[in-house]
Amino acid sequence: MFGFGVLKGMSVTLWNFILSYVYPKKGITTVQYPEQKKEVEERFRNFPFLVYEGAPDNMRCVACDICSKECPPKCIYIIPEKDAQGRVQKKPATFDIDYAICMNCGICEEVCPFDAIFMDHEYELAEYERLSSLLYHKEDLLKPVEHFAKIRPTDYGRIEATRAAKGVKGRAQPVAGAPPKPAETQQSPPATS
Amino acid sequence: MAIDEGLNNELQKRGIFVTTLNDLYNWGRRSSIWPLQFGLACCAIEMIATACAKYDIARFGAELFRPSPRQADLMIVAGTVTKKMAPMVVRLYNQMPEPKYVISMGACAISGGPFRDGYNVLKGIDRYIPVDVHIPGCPPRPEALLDGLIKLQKKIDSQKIDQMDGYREEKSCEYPVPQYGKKGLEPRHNPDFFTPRLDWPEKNTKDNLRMPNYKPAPAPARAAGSPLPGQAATGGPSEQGVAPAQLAAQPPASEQGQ
Amino acid sequence: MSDTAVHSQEPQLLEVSIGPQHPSTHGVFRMNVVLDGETIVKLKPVMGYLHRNHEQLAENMSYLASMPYTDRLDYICSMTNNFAYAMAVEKLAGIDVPERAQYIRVLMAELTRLINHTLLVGFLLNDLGAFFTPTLYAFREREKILDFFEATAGSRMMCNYFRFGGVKADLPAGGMEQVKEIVKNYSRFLDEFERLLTSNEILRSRCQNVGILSKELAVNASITGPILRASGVNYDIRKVDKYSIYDRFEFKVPLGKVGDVYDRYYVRILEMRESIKILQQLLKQMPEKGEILSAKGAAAAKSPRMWKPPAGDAYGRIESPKGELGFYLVSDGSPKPYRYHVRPPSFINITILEDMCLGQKVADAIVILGSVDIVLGEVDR
Amino acid sequence: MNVEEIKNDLLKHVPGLELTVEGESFIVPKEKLLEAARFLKENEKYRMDYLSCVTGVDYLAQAARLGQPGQAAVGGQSELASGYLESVNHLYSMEKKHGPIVLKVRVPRSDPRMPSLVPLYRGAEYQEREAYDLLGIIYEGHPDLRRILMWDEFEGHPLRKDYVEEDQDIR
Amino acid sequence: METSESIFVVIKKAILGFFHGFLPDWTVVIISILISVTAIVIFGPVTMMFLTWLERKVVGRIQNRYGPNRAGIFGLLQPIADGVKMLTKEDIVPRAADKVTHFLAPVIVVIPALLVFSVLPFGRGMAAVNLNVGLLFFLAVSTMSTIAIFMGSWGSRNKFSLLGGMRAVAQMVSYEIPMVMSVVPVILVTGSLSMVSIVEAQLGGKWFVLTPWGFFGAIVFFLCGVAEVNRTPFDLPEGESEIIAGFHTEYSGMKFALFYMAEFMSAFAIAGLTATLFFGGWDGPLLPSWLWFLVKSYAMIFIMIWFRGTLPRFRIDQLMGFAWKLLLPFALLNIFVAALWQMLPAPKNLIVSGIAEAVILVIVFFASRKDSPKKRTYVFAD
Repeated sequence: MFGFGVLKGMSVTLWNFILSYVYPKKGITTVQYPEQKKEVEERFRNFPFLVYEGAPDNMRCVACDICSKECPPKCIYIIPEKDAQGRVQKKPATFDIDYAICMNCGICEEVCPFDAIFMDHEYELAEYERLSSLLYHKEDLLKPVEHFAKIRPTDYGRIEATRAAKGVKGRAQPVAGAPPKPAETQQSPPATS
Repeated sequence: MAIDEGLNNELQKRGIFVTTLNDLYNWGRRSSIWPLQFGLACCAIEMIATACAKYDIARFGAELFRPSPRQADLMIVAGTVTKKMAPMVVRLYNQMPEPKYVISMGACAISGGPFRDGYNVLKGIDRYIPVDVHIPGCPPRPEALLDGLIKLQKKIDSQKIDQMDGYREEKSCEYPVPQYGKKGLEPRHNPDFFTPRLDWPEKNTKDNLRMPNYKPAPAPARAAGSPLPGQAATGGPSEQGVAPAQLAAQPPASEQGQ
Repeated sequence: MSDTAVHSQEPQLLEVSIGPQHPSTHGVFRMNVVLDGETIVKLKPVMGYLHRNHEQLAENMSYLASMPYTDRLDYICSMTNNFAYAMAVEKLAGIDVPERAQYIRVLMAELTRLINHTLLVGFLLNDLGAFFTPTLYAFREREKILDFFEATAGSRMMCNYFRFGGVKADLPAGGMEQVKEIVKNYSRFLDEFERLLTSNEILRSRCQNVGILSKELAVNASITGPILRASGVNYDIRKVDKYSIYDRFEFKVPLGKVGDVYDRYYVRILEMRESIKILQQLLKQMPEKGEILSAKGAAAAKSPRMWKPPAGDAYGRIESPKGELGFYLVSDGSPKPYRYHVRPPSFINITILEDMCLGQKVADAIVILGSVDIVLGEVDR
Repeated sequence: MNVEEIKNDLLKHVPGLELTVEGESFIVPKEKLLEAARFLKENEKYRMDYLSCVTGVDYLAQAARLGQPGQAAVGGQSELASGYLESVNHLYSMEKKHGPIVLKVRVPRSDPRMPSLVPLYRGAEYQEREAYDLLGIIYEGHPDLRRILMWDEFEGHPLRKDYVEEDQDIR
Repeated sequence: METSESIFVVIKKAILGFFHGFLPDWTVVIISILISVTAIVIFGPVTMMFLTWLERKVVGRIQNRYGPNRAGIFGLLQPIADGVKMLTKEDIVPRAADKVTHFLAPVIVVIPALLVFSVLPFGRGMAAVNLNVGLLFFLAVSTMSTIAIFMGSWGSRNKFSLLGGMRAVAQMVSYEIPMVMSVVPVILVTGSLSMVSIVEAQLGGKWFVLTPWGFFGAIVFFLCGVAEVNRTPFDLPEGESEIIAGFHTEYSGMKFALFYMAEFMSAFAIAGLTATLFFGGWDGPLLPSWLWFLVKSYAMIFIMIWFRGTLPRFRIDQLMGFAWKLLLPFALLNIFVAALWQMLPAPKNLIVSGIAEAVILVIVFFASRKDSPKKRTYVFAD
């Protein structure tokens, strides 16, 4: 029961202790959170946000309700806008996502045929109160396309390429009949370098 | 007897450090929060990752995870609180000494999250115990937990010793422990401080979402023998739930509260 | 002895509930233990504190919608859960998987095995009393692999990366270099871990001849995974079923002799070394370019809630780091599975927890539970 | 290991067994389940010593009348037509490392009693308790048939297709 | 250089001189006692605070991370923050608890921890009380904490703390004997129980640890000291991973802080005693005497913290086996070697006692071979 194994084990911890002072780059792996922030990977998905081009009014979402039906925990709620005669418009009047329920799975981004909803990188969303402050309404969700281009350049490049290929202008109606192939799940060419 | 900022800065320039007793207490409680070693599910792994080398909760003085509730002053509810576990969570909360705080970490602890439509999942822990900070995410990143901890520290800083619940005699800090009932917990939530949100419109309730045989609260009793909604689906692809067009006509339960 | 009431029968027996909140029950798992002094007389596990009705939810959602839920089954190895579920649905619907996607799947599965075994050793030492140091070394290595998962799948722990017929997206630009870096450094980390632990006398005396599991009882109690192999039974589903492309890699299956806690610990270290061998061969054989989602797979992913697999039932199983993880699906032709059942390895591996713990000390019961490696998300589903 | 070969062996060795084959699996009457399983376990050729997975499935009346999804309609037993509970057992062999033999046992919903496989396979103990807890299949001969996942005072079996959920407030 | 050597002694004399002028003699004696007492009562908790900070920083650095560094520069104000927080915590007494013992336990556990400081020779002429039976006093008083821990565990009526209490009693009693046995060679060589004379016997670099019997005696003594103080790898009484928090499961707020303080103060006392007995107390070349004592004690403390960061915990029966079957016989044989060393003249005694020590090591190694764990081999099937 002699302590040679114990001594070998202790040499490992001593080596780590010395390493943390002598060669901190390798010895210390801490990212001091509030001051230094590890920049998030490009494909990281936290919570969804809606995309608009130019003015917040000109949003890509057409209230087709596909994402609300596909969402596994059912945390998206859309009421389409109605004009004077009560005809349903291609724009959501209310678009709520309950961030307290969303499971960050990214399925809404995959199935959206109009590239209107994407997953954000913002993660500092802790709140003191739950029922109202974690229910994000349309105004809180809307973010410009530039934001999406900034946080996810390669995905933005690929989606713009497919949109240009299909000739989809900002607010163009989808071609009648065949809904355009959703961007995400189509045969995505191998990631451009 | 707060000290106004200008005077305070002036004195600090001259090296005189003036503080009220209240600030000293708050500083003490803020910079040495000992969380309870209490993890429920996936968020617990992310909580342990926060206590590890890369995100290091020890910098905030909070790395001593106390196994016994008597010595802990922060309960991080990390994971899904099921109905079978809810009484234990409330009993643990009662056992903690008084200036205690609760962080509900992750979608499951806040609102039942992705599992909230189950028969055994509690729709959020703030039904039974008061929660200070909610951290959304499933699971929230370790940085999000640290951000939540910083916000809790700000909340502690703003507290006043005499107004805090913990130190007032008359406020008993014993929260009633729910009992196991036939189909769920009795009482379903603690009416003193929790009122379920009813403004979320009927559309997204469990009735038309998925559970074929969910009996909504006010709905009239279903006529006996009529086919259960779920069962008509063996034929064509009649997708479960109510088509959007049909729903748009029916006004939502109450105007979407702004 | 009912679960809720805890009362002592004979005067000198001490009835203790090592309850849902306990530093080393790896989550909300409870053991009602009857002690005579320090030795255990009776031990009844109580589960269900994390029963999140995964199966009822899955039976009311489309097939793809329950893919993110499988991440939360065994929340330490989310990729292997996706792998098992994707394989079960592919067997049900007859979807083929292209070449490069198979390689990516095996790459992810083996990286997850590394994470799971490293974390297990860390938590086992935590139960033995080492003040978090091995766990923190394990998490330090895990962070490197999680960065790679975050870069490819989008989330650290809940990857939701597999689709029926392939994977969601290809590796990112710097993905291959990241994997090479991880694989290169991992064997050096394992040497450091072994130097810290394997020859440590206290660990040896605490783990040897504790919680011995005989071969016959292990097979009869349907134990699978490293625990079975530590008892000497050569049964590794990667070798038995040869699913996916595991037959293209040659690797060994380490077997123990005695079947106690020390064998289970060391068999997992050897399995990690085998996984590194697989990863090295995989990095050499992997095709540079190729499609990652087969044609039928893309059709299924186009609009998940309309996609209907043919009626019938199928049982797909893989060798997850904890044992045999299987999915039994019954489809009645509608977009929702008629019956969705998970065969979790941890749930069945604790059937004989009592047999292993009888006569041991309280401290040993905690260590045996740690060596059985249960994760409550999978036990209670 | 094709289905026909197993069927003939079973019919030969287990007296008085009427066996119907559905796709890859065998429908075994509940009286003969233990004998069939013992034969498969002890027979030299099969050595099925590993019971991998026990699943309870609930087929409601409509599903039963139209035949189990994907299989022939259940004409014959009339009392089964009013919906039945099924227990699916996947048997493997660890010794000979060969594939699954699937035994299915069906019992009417009115009388969900079924022999338990625990005397042969210890591994079935928790899975049968779970099938009892969530689906209400009563396994006779099970040493300790209690609820495993739900609390004891819970009533009803949640995974049954006609289980009525208690109304819960929404958020 | 001389003044820094005995700075504290000079201060005390100055204070006494000041009071001597207008107070009668007997009050001056009381004042000198008061000065020593206040010095110790201040030094005790301050070392405790510094040790909690040191432990969290060192264990943090072992685990490749910074320790607490936000509560003041380098986190130095962290212990003060802990103290302030503990003061403001609610003090819970469980309903079923035995009120008196529950209340008395933390008080009684701190008394021996402070009493023990009175005997430690902090520097030349700086031992508070130069008892001629100092060592015996130290060992006798330090066993009192066993009673306090058992009172705490019994008083709080909690199953886990009861288990912890049982373990504490068994462990401390069975580690007291090898500890005393390993100290006997030091007394045999110096011929006196007084701590100051033990240190004087080692002055001039002739530390006992350099002798063969001293080196292994120091190891045995240090291991028993760590077990006495319930620190890893012997921290069974408050084994977190098994029995929640052991004997102080039911203690919250200031009572828990007292337990915490007693543990760290007795840890420092054991480290100080090891430094005194085997590493030559305040003897050292350049630095002032009291600084040498602190350096050596903190070296011992670092080893204790290093243990805590690395080693897993013993099981209760292995703990007993280790004490009775390995440490005790070894300590007894060590006394013979010390006697040999003492009898023979200078050059020969080192060689002879060295050989004797080697023989003893071989005997004990083969004696404990039976129950020491074996290496394992593994089969690779495909």
